[in-house]
Amino acid sequence: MAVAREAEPVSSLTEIKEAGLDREDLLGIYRHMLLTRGIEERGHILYKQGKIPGSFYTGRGNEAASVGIATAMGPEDVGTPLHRDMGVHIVRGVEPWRIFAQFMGRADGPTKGKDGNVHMADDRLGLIAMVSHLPAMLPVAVGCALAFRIREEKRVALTWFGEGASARGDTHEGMNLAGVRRLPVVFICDNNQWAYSTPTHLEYACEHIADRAKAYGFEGVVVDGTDVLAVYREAKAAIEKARDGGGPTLIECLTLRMEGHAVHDDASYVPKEMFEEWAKRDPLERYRTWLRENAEFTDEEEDEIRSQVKKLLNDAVQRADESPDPDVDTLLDGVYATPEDLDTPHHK
Amino acid sequence: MAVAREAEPVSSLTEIKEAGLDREDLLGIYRHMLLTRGIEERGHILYKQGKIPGSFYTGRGNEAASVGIATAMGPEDVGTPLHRDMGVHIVRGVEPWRIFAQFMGRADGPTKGKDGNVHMADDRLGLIAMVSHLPAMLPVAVGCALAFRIREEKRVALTWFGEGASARGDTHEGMNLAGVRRLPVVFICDNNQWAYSTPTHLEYACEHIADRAKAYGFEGVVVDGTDVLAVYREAKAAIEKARDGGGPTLIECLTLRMEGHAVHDDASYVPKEMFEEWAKRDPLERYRTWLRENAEFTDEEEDEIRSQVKKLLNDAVQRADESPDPDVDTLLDGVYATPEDLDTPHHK
Amino acid sequence: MAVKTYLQAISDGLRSEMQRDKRVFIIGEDVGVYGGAFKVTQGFQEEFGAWRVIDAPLSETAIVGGCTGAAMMGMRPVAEMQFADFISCAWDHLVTVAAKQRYRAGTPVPITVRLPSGGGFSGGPFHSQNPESSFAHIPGLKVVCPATPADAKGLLIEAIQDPNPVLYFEHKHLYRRIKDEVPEERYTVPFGEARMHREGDDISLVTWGAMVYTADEAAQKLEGEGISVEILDLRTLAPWDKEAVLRSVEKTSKALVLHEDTLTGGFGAEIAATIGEEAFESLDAPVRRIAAPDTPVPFSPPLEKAFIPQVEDVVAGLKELAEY
Amino acid sequence: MAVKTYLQAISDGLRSEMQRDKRVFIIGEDVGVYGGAFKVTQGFQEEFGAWRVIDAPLSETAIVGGCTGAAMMGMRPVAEMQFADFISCAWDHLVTVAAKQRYRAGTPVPITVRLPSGGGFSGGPFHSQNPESSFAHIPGLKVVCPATPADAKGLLIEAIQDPNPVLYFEHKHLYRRIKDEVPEERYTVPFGEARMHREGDDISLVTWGAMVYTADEAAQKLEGEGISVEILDLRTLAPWDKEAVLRSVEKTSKALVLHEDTLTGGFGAEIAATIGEEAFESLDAPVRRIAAPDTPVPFSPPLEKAFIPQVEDVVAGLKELAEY
Ligand SMILES: Cc1ncc(C[n+]2csc(CCOP(=O)(O)OP(=O)(O)O)c2C)c(N)n1
Ligand SMILES: Cc1ncc(C[n+]2csc(CCOP(=O)(O)OP(=O)(O)O)c2C)c(N)n1
Ligand SMILES: [Mg+2]
Ligand SMILES: [Mg+2]
Repeated sequence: MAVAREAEPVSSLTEIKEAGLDREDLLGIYRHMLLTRGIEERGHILYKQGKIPGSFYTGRGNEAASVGIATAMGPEDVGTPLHRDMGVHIVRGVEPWRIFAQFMGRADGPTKGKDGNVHMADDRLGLIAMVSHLPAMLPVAVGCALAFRIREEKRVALTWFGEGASARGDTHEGMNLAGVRRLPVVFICDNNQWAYSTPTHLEYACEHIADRAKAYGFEGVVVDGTDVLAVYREAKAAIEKARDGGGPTLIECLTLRMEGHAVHDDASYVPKEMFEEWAKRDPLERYRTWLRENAEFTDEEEDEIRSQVKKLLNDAVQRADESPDPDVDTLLDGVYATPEDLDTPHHK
Repeated sequence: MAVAREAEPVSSLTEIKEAGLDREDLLGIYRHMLLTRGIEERGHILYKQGKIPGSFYTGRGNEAASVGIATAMGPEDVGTPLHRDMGVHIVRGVEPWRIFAQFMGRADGPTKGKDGNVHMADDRLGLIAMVSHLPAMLPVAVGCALAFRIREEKRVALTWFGEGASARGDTHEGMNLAGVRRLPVVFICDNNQWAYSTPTHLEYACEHIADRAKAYGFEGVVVDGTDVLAVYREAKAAIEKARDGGGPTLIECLTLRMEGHAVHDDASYVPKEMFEEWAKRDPLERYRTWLRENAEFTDEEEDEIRSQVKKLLNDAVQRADESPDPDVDTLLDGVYATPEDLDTPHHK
Repeated sequence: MAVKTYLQAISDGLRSEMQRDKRVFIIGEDVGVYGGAFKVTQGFQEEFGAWRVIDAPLSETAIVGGCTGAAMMGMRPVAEMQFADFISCAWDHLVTVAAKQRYRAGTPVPITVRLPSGGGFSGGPFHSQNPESSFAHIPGLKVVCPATPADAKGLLIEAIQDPNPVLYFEHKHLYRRIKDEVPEERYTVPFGEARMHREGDDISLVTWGAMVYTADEAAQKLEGEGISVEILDLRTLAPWDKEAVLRSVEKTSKALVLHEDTLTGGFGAEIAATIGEEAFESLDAPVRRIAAPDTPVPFSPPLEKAFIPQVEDVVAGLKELAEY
Repeated sequence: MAVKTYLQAISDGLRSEMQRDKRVFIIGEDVGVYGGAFKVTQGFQEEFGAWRVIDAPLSETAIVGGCTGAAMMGMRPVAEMQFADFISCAWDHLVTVAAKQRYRAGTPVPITVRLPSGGGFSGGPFHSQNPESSFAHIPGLKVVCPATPADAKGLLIEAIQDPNPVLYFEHKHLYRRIKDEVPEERYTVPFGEARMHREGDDISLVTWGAMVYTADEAAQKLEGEGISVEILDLRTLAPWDKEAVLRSVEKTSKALVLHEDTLTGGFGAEIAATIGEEAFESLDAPVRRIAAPDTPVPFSPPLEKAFIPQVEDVVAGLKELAEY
């Protein structure tokens, strides 16, 4: 017995125009999804080349969800994306070469080699760098929303968590505070059906994670996370509701994690048929088909976007590789902030 | 829109007999409730006499809930009662003089002066001593249930938490694990409408705490916590369900905390009318009336119980007061357990 | 200058910062209508409204995590733990997010967590602890332990304006017992500068918090016996004033470190180890540590008295050193 | 005797205890079907079933709190943290419940928490930490940090049979790198007894975990220069073998304490302070501490190398001491 609403797919160009996207936006979304996947594919190659230290995680299969949500964010909104949400960084405009530099632990990565992987963010783009501990950024995002509420700003905080992380107390405390105070925050569950090797029925015992929204006094919605436009439409509605004082929403994006937990994991515990089934719903392919069927997407347009993205990635990898390792003298830098660090518009 | 079932009151002697209580049990319940209240009233006096160090908490208004639940427990079941649940200790059979000794920090209190208040339990009676941190004992109880499940024992763990403590991550993690693994545990929310000075709408934003059970894949029920027999019946059903492999239940006992948070608190933040309204539903008075109307409870019987309880309390206070302060040489004792500590049937 | 209790000084400092700086807000359990378990924020909600004096759900993780997010958005949150002991429920957010975000990602987290700590009134194992040592070990956190009303105010204001996460331990046993002059105007006390509580020549006694008064009594007792004790009140543990300590030890050539937290792995070990390492040639005696024994804090008054270092214990330790 | 990796020794020890004692079970994230992030429990679920090798939800609090309850009911739970870093999420349950229940209420809590810890492979700030010092400060907990395969097995079995909560830190960098002889039969290594890793006359080097090997390399280098270093591998921090350390220092009259955790307030301070206090008259030089600097663990290889104490750092520290 599901409690949360289950979202319908977007049927037509008209519908999505009403939700706020014109044709250029639609092509932009395609470009962002392609870039998201491309960055992670290149990352994988770099990893195999021994250029990425440590481990390496991707969000393959989650491109529609991450790009769809981020596209719905307003310029002043903030977010705390996780390790499957590269698309959020892309949509918010981080330069790809900086991401590769981050992967490689170089001085020009957003964390300057202090942290790795997608443990990064550019706060000038309204993003906050994740920590490993899941989902510690969720209460942090609730705190951002609290600040907006105190200052009566019309801004919204977005925060992501996996269906595995839904089991942690942080999820509960954050959602509960947000519900009690009707804070402008949107919770996004990246439900990719696996938490490392753990299947959903060992992580939660209700039908949908989104069903839990009711326990906190707000609405939940389940959306097909391979359908970028449906994700966009639901996110847009939830964000604007929050902006207008309507309180939080929990959006659950259903996908499948199309690779192992990280690069070392062959995911042999995932039934083959599951991969096969979800491969048919590849978010890029699916969106490409939609564009062709509903928005007269041409071969020429597609080729152009593809070659732009390819060039961008080639240049980015090269530029990142030219970035030096961080100077060892920076080891001790920045443990504590200085008053000048607060010299930003935020902190006046 | 409530999700949880709302329990009806118990209508007749026949009904409660079917639920497993004969007339003698019914009088025993009355006696236990009287004793519970009496201990806390005496404690209050001792506190005013300067005989109780630190602070002092009572569960006035919660006697029906605590006694009703504990009466439904089987001899091999275990529980982690909290600071409003004196009735659980009483029903399980702790000697009152030991409780007074505990309050006074004496050597014969169950914690031998190492801890105070109702931070105590006699584990031979199947109870585990609470810590202050709320509701840390909830995941502990889930762990007890896990042990029962692993060993395939037909035992049940019961655990209490306030509606304030429902906001903590421990509540969530514990319930989630119990739901996922269908463990034999019954969760009891002592919803006394205040968490110190904080009203319910600042602690949670759903209608009933019991509604949350659905989020964990099991059932919730709201029961009038001033009605000892309804509480008993619901607890009995939930415990036997758990014992039979039916998984957890969340029982929410609605009451009002009839005094301040602790002895220093005059509860001036609670509207007077609220106290007045709930005073009319005093659990003892209510049960006494039920016994008179449904079980031919006589003046003589009542007098006898009252005088027994009075004598018991008088003796208990005196005996406790004769208990010495702990020897200062015990300060360093018992930080670490020794192998002999595990020399119990449990640990073979 | 007005004489104020330690508690009033904290309250005044907080109120004046909230009046001066709209970014400052307070969040905690029962801080609003009730004015806080110890009444530090009494009357604040009337003055500042329910969105700047926020009654939180019973959720230490949401409180500290929420403050972290609000701080990143430009606020200056002050979280109140009902008792310092409950900060264990927000340990992860402090050590994982707040402490590391600046180093990892360049994001400052200017939050203050107020922590009513310490024993002496039968609070038992969960209402008496002094968990400052645990936090002083975590790079990225600052740890403050005022002993006097004037420092309580000045250090609180400094904590709020500091661009980092600051754990502000206010000792409950000083709340109403300690009164002293407190300037009316706004001022700050810098972190990392010990306060010379009492000058002396024979032994350096390094301490903080409520133990400053225990140390003082012990020093007074020994005065008659011709033993002159210098007392340094560290005031902050992270950062701590190594220079002042070493300077004092170089003068006296003997040192005793005293704290109310338990001994093994307590912050006194860091101080003693540092003295041993950096003032080795000046030392005429081993650096002594006096602290609570390695047990939880017991409830019963005689046990608690035996647990918390007493004046006699300090006197004995100092005498031993003097005779060394 | 069979030669085994450190990881295999842990796995063997755990398996044999589970075979011997039905009360032992393991719970953690991905320990079942997957065999654990590091494959310590590979094949266990097939052998022992899904109720003794339990794939837990992503819930460190429920895992540790749950183990506490199961232990009280007579089980011998072994919790696996996926990385030691995530134990911060269960800090409260360890320090509040497990550590204090015996003292307060007389209830033993025989649980073992396995903690894959340590850096050296670009794990970054959250997959490289050595949080043992934080726990060694908490009365009621025991803390174990094996360095050799034989100790890894013997200390794990001892941890499981110990009637107290034990934090068992297994160093990830030793998992597959370190191989040595491990007895086939069941045996235990007692807590609180240091292992003499290398005898020497000039300087006592006290350390544990992966740093034992760094220390060893440094000692070998100095051998040629005529400096004889004695290396004590503490093996357990709580309890720690004070007597062995003092005995060694009395012989050598110089001491260096080395650890991978950060310096300030690290457990090295406790050891240095104790040596300074109790072996004062034997010391011919200040007790030196070498540890990671007070920062989070950086990700990039050159930064991480600069962070973790290296052989050269130890060589330099030892030389300084030798020349003192
Ligand atoms: C508190 C915590 N415990 C353990 C881990 C180790 N870990 C990293 S990712 C992961 C699985 C996460 O699953 P889910 O939340 O579903 O996110 P997904 O990786 O599937 O996107 C685990 C257990 C962690 N990051 N944080
Ligand atoms: C983790 C934690 N934070 C704060 C407290 C302080 N505290 C003690 S009782 C209480 C209110 C509890 O409310 P509720 O859970 O409703 O239980 P009640 O006292 O009303 O029975 C608070 C905040 C605590 N005990 N534990
Ligand atoms: Mg997942
Ligand atoms: Mg309540």
